[in-house]
Amino acid sequence: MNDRMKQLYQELILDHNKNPRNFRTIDPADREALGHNPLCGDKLKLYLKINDQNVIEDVAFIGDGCAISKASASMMTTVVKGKTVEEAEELFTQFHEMSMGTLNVDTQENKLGKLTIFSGVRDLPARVKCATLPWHTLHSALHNKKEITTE
Amino acid sequence: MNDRMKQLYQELILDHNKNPRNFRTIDPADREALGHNPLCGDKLKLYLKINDQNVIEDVAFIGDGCAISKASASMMTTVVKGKTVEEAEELFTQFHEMSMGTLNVDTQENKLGKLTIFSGVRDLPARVKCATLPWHTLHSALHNKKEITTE
Amino acid sequence: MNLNQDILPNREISFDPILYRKDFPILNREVNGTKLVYLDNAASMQMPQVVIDSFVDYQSRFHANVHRGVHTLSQEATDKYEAVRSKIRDLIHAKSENEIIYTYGTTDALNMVASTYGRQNISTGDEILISEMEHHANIVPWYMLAKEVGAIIKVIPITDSGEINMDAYTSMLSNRTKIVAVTHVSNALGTINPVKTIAELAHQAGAIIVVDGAQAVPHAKVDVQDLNCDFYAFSAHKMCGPTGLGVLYGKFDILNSMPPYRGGGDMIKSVTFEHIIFNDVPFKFEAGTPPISQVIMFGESIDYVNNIGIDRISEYESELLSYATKRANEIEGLTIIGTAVQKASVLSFTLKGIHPHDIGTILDQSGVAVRTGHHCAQPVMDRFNVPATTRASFAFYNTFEEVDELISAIHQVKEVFG
Amino acid sequence: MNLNQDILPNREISFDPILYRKDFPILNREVNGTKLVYLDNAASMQMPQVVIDSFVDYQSRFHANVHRGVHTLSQEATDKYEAVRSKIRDLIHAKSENEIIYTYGTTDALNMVASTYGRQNISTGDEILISEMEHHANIVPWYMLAKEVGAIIKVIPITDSGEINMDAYTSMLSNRTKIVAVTHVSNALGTINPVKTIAELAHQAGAIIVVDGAQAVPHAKVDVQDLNCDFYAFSAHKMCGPTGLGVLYGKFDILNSMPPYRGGGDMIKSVTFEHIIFNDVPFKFEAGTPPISQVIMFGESIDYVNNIGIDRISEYESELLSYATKRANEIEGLTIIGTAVQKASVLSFTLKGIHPHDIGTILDQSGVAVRTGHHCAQPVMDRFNVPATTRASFAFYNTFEEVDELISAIHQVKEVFG
Ligand SMILES: Cc1ncc(COP(=O)(O)O)c(C=O)c1O
Ligand SMILES: Cc1ncc(COP(=O)(O)O)c(C=O)c1O
Repeated sequence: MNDRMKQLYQELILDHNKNPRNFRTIDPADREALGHNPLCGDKLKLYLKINDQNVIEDVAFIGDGCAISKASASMMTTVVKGKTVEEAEELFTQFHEMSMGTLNVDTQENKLGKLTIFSGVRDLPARVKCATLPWHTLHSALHNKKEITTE
Repeated sequence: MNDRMKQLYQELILDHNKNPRNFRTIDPADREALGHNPLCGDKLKLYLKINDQNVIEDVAFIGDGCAISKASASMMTTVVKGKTVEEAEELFTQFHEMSMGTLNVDTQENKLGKLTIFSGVRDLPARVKCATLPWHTLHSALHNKKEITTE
Repeated sequence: MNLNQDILPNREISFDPILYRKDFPILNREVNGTKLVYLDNAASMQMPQVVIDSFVDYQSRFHANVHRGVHTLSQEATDKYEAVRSKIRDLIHAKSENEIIYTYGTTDALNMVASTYGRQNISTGDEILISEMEHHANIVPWYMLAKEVGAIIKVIPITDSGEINMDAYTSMLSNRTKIVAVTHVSNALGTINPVKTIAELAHQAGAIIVVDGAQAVPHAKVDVQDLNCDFYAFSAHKMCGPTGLGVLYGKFDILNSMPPYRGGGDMIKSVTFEHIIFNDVPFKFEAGTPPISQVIMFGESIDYVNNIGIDRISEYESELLSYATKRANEIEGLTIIGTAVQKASVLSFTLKGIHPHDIGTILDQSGVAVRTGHHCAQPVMDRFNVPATTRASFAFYNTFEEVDELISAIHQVKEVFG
Repeated sequence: MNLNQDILPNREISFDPILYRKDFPILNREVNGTKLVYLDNAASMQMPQVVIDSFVDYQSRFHANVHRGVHTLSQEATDKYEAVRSKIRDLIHAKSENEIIYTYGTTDALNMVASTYGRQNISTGDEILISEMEHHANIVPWYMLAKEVGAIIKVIPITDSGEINMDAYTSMLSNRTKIVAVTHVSNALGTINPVKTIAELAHQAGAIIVVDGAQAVPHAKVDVQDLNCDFYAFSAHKMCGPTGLGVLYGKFDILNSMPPYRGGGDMIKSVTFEHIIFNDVPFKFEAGTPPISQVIMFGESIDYVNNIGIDRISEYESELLSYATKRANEIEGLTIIGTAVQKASVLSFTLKGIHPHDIGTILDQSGVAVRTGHHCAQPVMDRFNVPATTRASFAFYNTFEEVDELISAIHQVKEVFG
């Protein structure tokens, strides 16, 4: 097991994979979106409750996927709950940039906090889509798109 | 101009190309067949009169083609006229074998006579079909096929 | 890694993969700081140096367009290119080299059958039987055809071990059945199907049989006349050859009665705007500049494989598979998907609670290249109720030591996930 | 042969083909005991060493199937393979790399358009206009489509110099016209067609335009956005690349609304036997294992040509053509077929009383490789009332000395035939 793997599969990620938070449906939800990565079969459905102050009051997901996508979804829900739509969008952008390697979380300012645990995926091009799938799904839910695919 | 070319484009061939013998139609003919080599556009139509002794009484052709195919057709008509169908078929076989290089006209018995002038084509795979097209057409006329293509 | 001597089959060393490994330059490559263990052969095999060299030689000395030129280069290229047809005829034991059509891959070949024979012969209410273990290449073309002409696709179920349910198949056949499309060897499960029997039953019902041979030709002797199949398709890149080349075998009389597929140069005899006369089989199905260098390379691939001997390859690969199966079965939580009695060298599995994608990533860190996903056979995944599997697929250049590296890497995965 | 100094254009040596000749190993080859003079570039161009090397490198270090694997090799192969899409976008100045579809050749690309867009949009009584100078690849697919759906093919006549008769074209357009299919550069005549104007008129009539760019891309700058064509097709092997690869450019919105062509792996998002969801453009049109190594090689070909500069190539080739035209016109009995004002580097001719096939054979004996025949453009032959022509076609690696060798070999032909 090399360092890169250790960095990727840290306790926290494995824990969120095993015990995903907010792993449930919301019915009725204000927004829903479906995320799908056909390459590895990751699928998730995301539910949002947004109040009239534009704050994400509740967020939940169900689905099937690899550890990275599941942990990413789980941690995402814990982080965006209570944030405004704008704040969530900013996090989406930063998370995306981190995964693509255009944002260096060690040297550049960002609001990702514990989400930086996913920075290791930038070295694993095949896995970037797993980590970002929940975020892309959130992004489209916020834009009222119903389905999103990453490949 | 190398020797192989000189051997191929001999006076006799050039003469038959310029002044093809039996270059006409026969109407009505007992047998007709069309020969076509789409690769180079050679086309010829062959006409036969065969009497009840199975002798080729008259043979003629019209068409368009390269020097090799035209000379071959012209010389073929002069040779098969007066021969029986069986004799003509034997010449077809020998001519075909010579062109393919399986009959060595210098060392093996054959009835080709002056037709051996075409033996040079065996070294020019692209031209074998030109020399043999008239013979294939004759062969199918004798078998009552209407059209033949060599490529 | 040490070879696990206890359960290693007591082999007479009649087949030594080390002899062949040196022919494959890529096998010396390192990946993530460790030696590559390439176990993704069902996706695409690697290419030996002699085949690579044949490309260099062709492009450096012989390249020209074929079939159209009187000049020396064109003639030489044409001769080399056409000579491969009889090598392929021999490889699959076809009757005539005119039954060998060059295509751009198995996928292209199967689409050709659906678009020509299919459009010509299938109409509303006709039935096309395909098995539940087909690769998408042997599903989607039939799906598209069925939609277009109003035909019905029926799915031959497979058993829990991943074999075709022959009773079900027999009972599904009727005079409405027009085409039976099955794979010779499943890329997702490894199952070798009893194609000869399937063909016989299809013919009794008056249907033709189309066989996807992509995974069979590289791993076992194929005799299309003995199998009595009407069409047989495979790809060069799965047998030491280049991408971009496939073969469609078809019985001559069927090919001869089919309309053409692609239109263009070389597939015609004469063209006016009012009337076009198509060329003879097989050229009728080969429009435009063909994959010349690819065909010439594949000729070398065939020679290379023949030199080793396909029967010896089959036998060795099946020893490898038995060993891998034995060792895999010792791993707790590992389930092998596809446990047919007759199997080619494919080991598909799941690990309890661990997603294949994570397995693939961690294996890759140890240099072990396997495929994870649906293997272009989503219905198989649905059948076994898994989102994906991890698949190790072996070639004759793989060693028992490499199987051990795979097993040890799987243990590491389990460690990570505790 | 001595260079004919008198009529050699007074060139500043801004372009020295000798610099590039050494990149092409085949140009050192001997044919019939003399040095090869390769003037059959319109049929297929030769491949420079860097492109050959890129194949060796790919197969020795990176080969794996693309799009499907998490392992390192597959990832690297996919990255290299996908990177070429943007090189092609730049080469033809497309808007987006999603408009670039990998096909198996120009022929395959044009068939794709006829089978997808064509079947979807053309019906009984609709008209397809094609020019009288089209290659069979841009005739037969339309002929097959027209037969199938009951559409009508109308032929845009060409003038005695081999140019599209624009008045006739304009008057043939109507609201029945659905597709205009023309070649950018004629392989039989060399004519460069005014595609931008042709497209504008087609669009005014409500038709789309499909351009056969097989002979254009290797010889001139192509800007599909400026031309405003809806589809544009070309082949890698005509621009220093491998056989078995072509490109179809299509405007994104059109591609997006089209049904798929071949069915199989990679072109789908999800498959059940009841329902299939197709992938996004361009992948929807790329079923099965694609021509991976061919794409990677073509990336190198593009770099190679870009390093020389396509504008410099155009300019030099047109100098070569002028020189060849001048010298050919001095030969008694020689008639040039195709004398358009705008011409690419193709010299098609007949010699009075001598069949092209004989010319080809004798030229070959001097090492001069030219094409003889109908050049897959039989209607052009009919138009000019010749059974065939002899065609010399030039590339940037040809020299003025080689033109002289051609001319001298033609004189020999005349000697033989007295
Ligand atoms: C003008 C033109 N169109 C189409 C083609 C067909 O290209 P390919 O044979 O590579 O499919 C060619 C070349 O043969 C050509 O010159
Ligand atoms: C069983 C099977 N059929 C068909 C195919 C498709 O072959 P290709 O992608 O070479 O067209 C494959 C390989 O991907 C396969 O394994």
